[in-house]
Amino acid sequence: METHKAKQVTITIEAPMERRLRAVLDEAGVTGYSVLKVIGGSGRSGAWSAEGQVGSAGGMIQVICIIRPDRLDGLLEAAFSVVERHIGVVTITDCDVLRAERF
Amino acid sequence: METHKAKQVTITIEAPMERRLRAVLDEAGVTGYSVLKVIGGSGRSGAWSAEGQVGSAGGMIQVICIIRPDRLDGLLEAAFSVVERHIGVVTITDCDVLRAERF
Amino acid sequence: METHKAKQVTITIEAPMERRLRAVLDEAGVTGYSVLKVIGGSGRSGAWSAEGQVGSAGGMIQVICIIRPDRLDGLLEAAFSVVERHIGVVTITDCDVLRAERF
Amino acid sequence: MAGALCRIEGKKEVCGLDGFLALAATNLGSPLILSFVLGVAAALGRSDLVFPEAAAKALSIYLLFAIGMKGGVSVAEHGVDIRLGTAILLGIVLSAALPLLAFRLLGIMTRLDRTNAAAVAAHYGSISIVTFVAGTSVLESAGLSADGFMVAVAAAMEAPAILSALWLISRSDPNVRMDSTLWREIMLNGSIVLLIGAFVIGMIVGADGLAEVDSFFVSPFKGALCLFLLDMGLVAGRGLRRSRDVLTPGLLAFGLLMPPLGACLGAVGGLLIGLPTGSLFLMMVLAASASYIAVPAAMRVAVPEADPGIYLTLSLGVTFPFNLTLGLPIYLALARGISGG
Amino acid sequence: MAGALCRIEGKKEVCGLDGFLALAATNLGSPLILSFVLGVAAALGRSDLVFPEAAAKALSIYLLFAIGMKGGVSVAEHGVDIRLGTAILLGIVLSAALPLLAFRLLGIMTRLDRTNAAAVAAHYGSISIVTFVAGTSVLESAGLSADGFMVAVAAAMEAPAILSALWLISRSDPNVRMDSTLWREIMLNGSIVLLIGAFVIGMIVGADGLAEVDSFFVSPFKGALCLFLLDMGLVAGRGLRRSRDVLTPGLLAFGLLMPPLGACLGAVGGLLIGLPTGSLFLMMVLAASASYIAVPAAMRVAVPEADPGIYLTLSLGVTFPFNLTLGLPIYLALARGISGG
Amino acid sequence: MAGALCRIEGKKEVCGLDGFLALAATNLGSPLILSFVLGVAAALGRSDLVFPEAAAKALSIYLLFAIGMKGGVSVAEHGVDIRLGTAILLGIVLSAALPLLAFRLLGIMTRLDRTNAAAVAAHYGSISIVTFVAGTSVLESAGLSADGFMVAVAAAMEAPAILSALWLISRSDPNVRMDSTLWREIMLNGSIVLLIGAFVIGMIVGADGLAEVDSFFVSPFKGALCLFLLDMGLVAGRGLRRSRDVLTPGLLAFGLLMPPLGACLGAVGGLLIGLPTGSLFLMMVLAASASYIAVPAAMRVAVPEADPGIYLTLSLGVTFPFNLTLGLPIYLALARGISGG
Ligand SMILES: Nc1ncnc2c1ncn2[C@@H]1O[C@H](COP(=O)(O)O)[C@@H](O)[C@H]1O
Ligand SMILES: Nc1ncnc2c1ncn2[C@@H]1O[C@H](COP(=O)(O)O)[C@@H](O)[C@H]1O
Ligand SMILES: Nc1ncnc2c1ncn2[C@@H]1O[C@H](COP(=O)(O)O)[C@@H](O)[C@H]1O
Ligand code: NA
Ligand code: NA
Ligand code: NA
Repeated sequence: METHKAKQVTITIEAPMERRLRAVLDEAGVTGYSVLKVIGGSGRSGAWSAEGQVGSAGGMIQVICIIRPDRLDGLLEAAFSVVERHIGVVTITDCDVLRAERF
Repeated sequence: METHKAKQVTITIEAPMERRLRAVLDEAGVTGYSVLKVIGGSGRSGAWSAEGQVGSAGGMIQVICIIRPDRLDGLLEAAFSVVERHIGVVTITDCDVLRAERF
Repeated sequence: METHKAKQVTITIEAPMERRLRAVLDEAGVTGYSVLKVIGGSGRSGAWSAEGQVGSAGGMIQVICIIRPDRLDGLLEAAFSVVERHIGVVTITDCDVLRAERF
Repeated sequence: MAGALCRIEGKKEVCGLDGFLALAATNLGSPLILSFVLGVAAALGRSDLVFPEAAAKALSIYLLFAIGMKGGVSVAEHGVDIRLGTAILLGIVLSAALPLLAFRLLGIMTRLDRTNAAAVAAHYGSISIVTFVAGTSVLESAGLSADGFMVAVAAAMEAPAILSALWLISRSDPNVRMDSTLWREIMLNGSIVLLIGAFVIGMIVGADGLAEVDSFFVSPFKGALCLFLLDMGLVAGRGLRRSRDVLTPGLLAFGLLMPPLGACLGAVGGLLIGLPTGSLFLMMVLAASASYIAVPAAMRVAVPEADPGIYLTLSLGVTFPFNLTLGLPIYLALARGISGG
Repeated sequence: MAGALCRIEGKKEVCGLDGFLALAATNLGSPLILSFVLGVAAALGRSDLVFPEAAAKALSIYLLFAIGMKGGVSVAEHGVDIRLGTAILLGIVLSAALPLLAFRLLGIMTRLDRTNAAAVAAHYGSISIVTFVAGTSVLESAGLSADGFMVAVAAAMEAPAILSALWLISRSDPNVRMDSTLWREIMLNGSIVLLIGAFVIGMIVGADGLAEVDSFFVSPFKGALCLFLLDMGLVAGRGLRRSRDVLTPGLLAFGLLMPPLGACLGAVGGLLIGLPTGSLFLMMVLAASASYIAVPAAMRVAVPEADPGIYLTLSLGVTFPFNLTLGLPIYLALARGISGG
Repeated sequence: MAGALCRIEGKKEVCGLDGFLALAATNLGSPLILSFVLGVAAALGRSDLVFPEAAAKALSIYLLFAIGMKGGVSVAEHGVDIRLGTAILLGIVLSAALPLLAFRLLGIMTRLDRTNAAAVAAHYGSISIVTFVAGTSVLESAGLSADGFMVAVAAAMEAPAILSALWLISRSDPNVRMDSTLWREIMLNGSIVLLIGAFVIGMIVGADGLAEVDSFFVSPFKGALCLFLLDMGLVAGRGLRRSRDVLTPGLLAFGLLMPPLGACLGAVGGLLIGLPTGSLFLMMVLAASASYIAVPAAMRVAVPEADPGIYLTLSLGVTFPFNLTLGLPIYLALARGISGG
């Protein structure tokens, strides 16, 4: 099938930052993204798990954007403004997509 | 360690379509896949979040298949038949796998 | 923005094995990883779904590590020791990361 | 004699507009409605208060099971009536016919394309079980009761509206077809199965069986409903905030006009088959209410081109709050007026 | 005198086969069993009704805590008995021995390889707490009661079966070894900790403490159990549908034969240590029931080669429904017969 | 006369140290504390017992709603008092001032940098609603009661501490600034909105309204709190295990010293505004308790440089258990002593 080049950007960040990240992405014109829940992990600040947690402070999320390669820089700059002081693991992967007109 | 080339296909689709997508994948002989839950996102039809939702209509899932490169086309064609009229963001990424005999 | 080469290793494994996998990763000095929940899937042992499950036996998780390329082999060997007899789908993808000093 | 717009307060009987206003005030001041209002306010104020999805779904299973079982027990106690059959038939007819009316209205009042209009219409033929439950509780406060089989009517009204809407769409869009999978998905939708299943269980176990599980399914019911309505308020408020721009004046007007219209049709039908005041009222409530679980899921599968931002916002953000706050007392006043109850 | 197969109905005493049939009918007509049947039916009919995983897990925590606490309170009230010790010992012996029997039977009746056979066998030595709870409720309907310490026996029987099965496997597969992590995981499994912990809490706080939390842990218990069984039905039904082809006639026969066999061994042991009718019955139920939480998790870690499709389907899809519906009345009739209670 | 350290046992009055010890023993032996202990023990013993996150969050919504509503109803019953205003004011002052004290203490007792010290300090100015609820239940066991408006005080104390701490940090770190989004997030935090909202609902519906939902929000409350405390114990225990190395002796000492200090300041303030024994005690409990929901979330957003391993472990792993077990009886003894109640 016909596929098209695209970039997948994944931002892993503290759950309480979701709203701000969404706002910044919207401003930067990035309207396509999906959010996954991270249920545990480990980093420089130790290991954690979401199980039994009452507050949202402990949690993290992953925001995944599929975008056209030429829009990558705008996205990264927008994301970086939120991520800068935060945990924010940001990865960029090459991918192919079906139906490029969506992106 | 010895690794082997493979493809990772990720299909993001409305939760109520899971059953049909699974059926089509089964028919196409794709028996290896994992399903993740998408808890929010944004697209042409606006932003959404699964929190507090009672029905499944709002939700989305991600179906992730790791397959041998030569089986990619069959998978894409099968997936496309379900995805066609639906949201269905489909991405294909190159990856390496341990234990290729599994795929 | 400036990015750096890295590897993303994704290990899909039975939920009851999470503790052991974490222990092995810690021992191997891999302190950065995130855990996602797999809510369903299909494999050689048939299709499954987490919905309504009372025990953890049925469930699976995905452990995602972003690491510097030169640390890949250590990670894979550590992971393999746990994954060997288990389901353990292990994929390795090239990616770029912001802020390489984290990894 | 306590007539149409009357209501007993303490020892005094309050009639006419006063009676209606008193009823409306009681309704608006109940913990149920206040919980819903709190949810809407929190969401509009952008509080980070959220309900876990799993808890919302669990609460909805609890409510469906409880309401179904209570209905079944009540039928077991009072015996099966011929009216059960006619009421279910009426429900099916209403559910199938209301989307046609709604579709027509939407064509006049809004600029929605056919697909979106039909998808919205489907919601108004089908029902909202929470509105039904809130109706039951308004009924109780007014000292009235209804037939247990109205739960079965509610279940019967979930699906026909979907078929009507699909038929409307299929006339212009050949992509939309009924296959057997879709058919089964619609008929065996979780909430239908739960309502009917619990209804049958209630019929089998009767009052003795209910007594065994009373302190789980009956006494805490209203409190659990408060939390559920809090969540509904949060979701509705969030939907309103996100889809503000979707809500044109025409759509808004439709969302406020369609429920009373539906209620009137329900009333006419109910009178024809001779439903007593309580059941008549619930029939009106069912006809007036709009689905937000079963129909959206079916539309997502069968008509993905329709925009959930429109139909969910209208059903959950406009019609549901309207019915809950003003609609219920209005319909009750009407039901009393026309049935002389 | 109300003998073995007798049962009191209103003022009349119903005996023999009639008594058993009446008991079975009561059991099958209870809201608990009907909820389970509804779940199975919905799943087999491929309804999209599902329970959120979090709700199912929360319900199971609630049930374990409640049952543990009630057991502890009952022991606190009646004093610790020497029979507590002997009953726990019997439980451990049964749990360790039953897998050997099951393994042997599987070797005769099926073509499972040693690993899968041992994994299945482990499930039948261990126990299902929901079957136990359902047994308690059957006991109550029959006007009988049991010793509170039977909860502790249930907890004690969870793990030994796993060790037996691992020993069986390790004889042929050197990969399967007991390390200290595995050992701790098995012994400190969540359901064991919860049962024992709540049991101890119950023993400490006694009837006064229980009274404080009665309207959460006691009165709504049965209703909560209905929803839990609905979910178990959904999961069992889905499992059956997905693993139809796994269920050979031999396996099916094993899944129906092993429970009564276990019950008989439980009966023999219980008679030897002099358990009264109620406790004897529960001992039979424990021996007859098969694990679907603790053992599958342990197998997943220690014996990943074994196919969960086999052991879960057998335990949850065959043995659990059998025990719940037919097994319990049969075991009660037997318990009454042999103990003369 | 039943004085400061007295307590009525059966018919006998127990005074002095004996009275305190008896109270402490009652507290430690209650199902609530034992559930918490079970959770901590299970986590430290590395059992795999876990609570689903959704269930924990749902329980916390239930508890906040119930406690808020009961407070509002109590105010509706007893009329609004001028003391409501002064008590809320006192709460705000305490919440804003305690972080300054805590920050100073942390500077002396530990080697935390300014950022981490301020983040920890914020937690101690704010409050833990579960400690508050446990305090209410200790009060009840002692046969005392408190003003319903103390719930509003609790809500008022959630946020000011965060502002104080941010001010402390902003003096050295210009990155930390208050923007309007942050401000709204802090003030419209889910638990504040829920507490205040339910409080207002309670005030509106009054005792009659509460009666309707009593068997959901009132009678099962204590049992639900048991499960919630079990979960808190699991989380606290896991936190302790994971962050052992973070807990220097200085930090540990701070976590045990700060609560009684806060309680004393609360007592002084409460005496000044003339609170009666019960409310005085709850004011002390609020001042003594440390936040583990609202403040951590705010710190995560506004001060990501601070280490959650430190502040969460201290608040949830040290101060919460201390308050729950020993703190509450100590504060009650003090409250009785100084108010002569
Ligand atoms: N290298 C990594 N790969 C994947 N996830 C990571 C990585 N580093 C950090 N994380 C995630 O970010 C969280 C916080 O990291 P840290 O700030 O380093 O403690 C961790 O608990 C993980 O969930
Ligand atoms: N570019 C994208 N990257 C990631 N997810 C997307 C993207 N576009 C759409 N989605 C997901 O698909 C959903 C529906 O998209 P849409 O049909 O465009 O409204 C969104 O809410 C996202 O969850
Ligand atoms: N090729 C694959 N791609 C993605 N996930 C897989 C794949 N194969 C197996 N899995 C996951 O691993 C589970 C067990 O696989 P198996 O051991 O083959 O039954 C499946 O249910 C899936 O969740
Ligand atoms: Na309707
Ligand atoms: Na057994
Ligand atoms: Na405080």
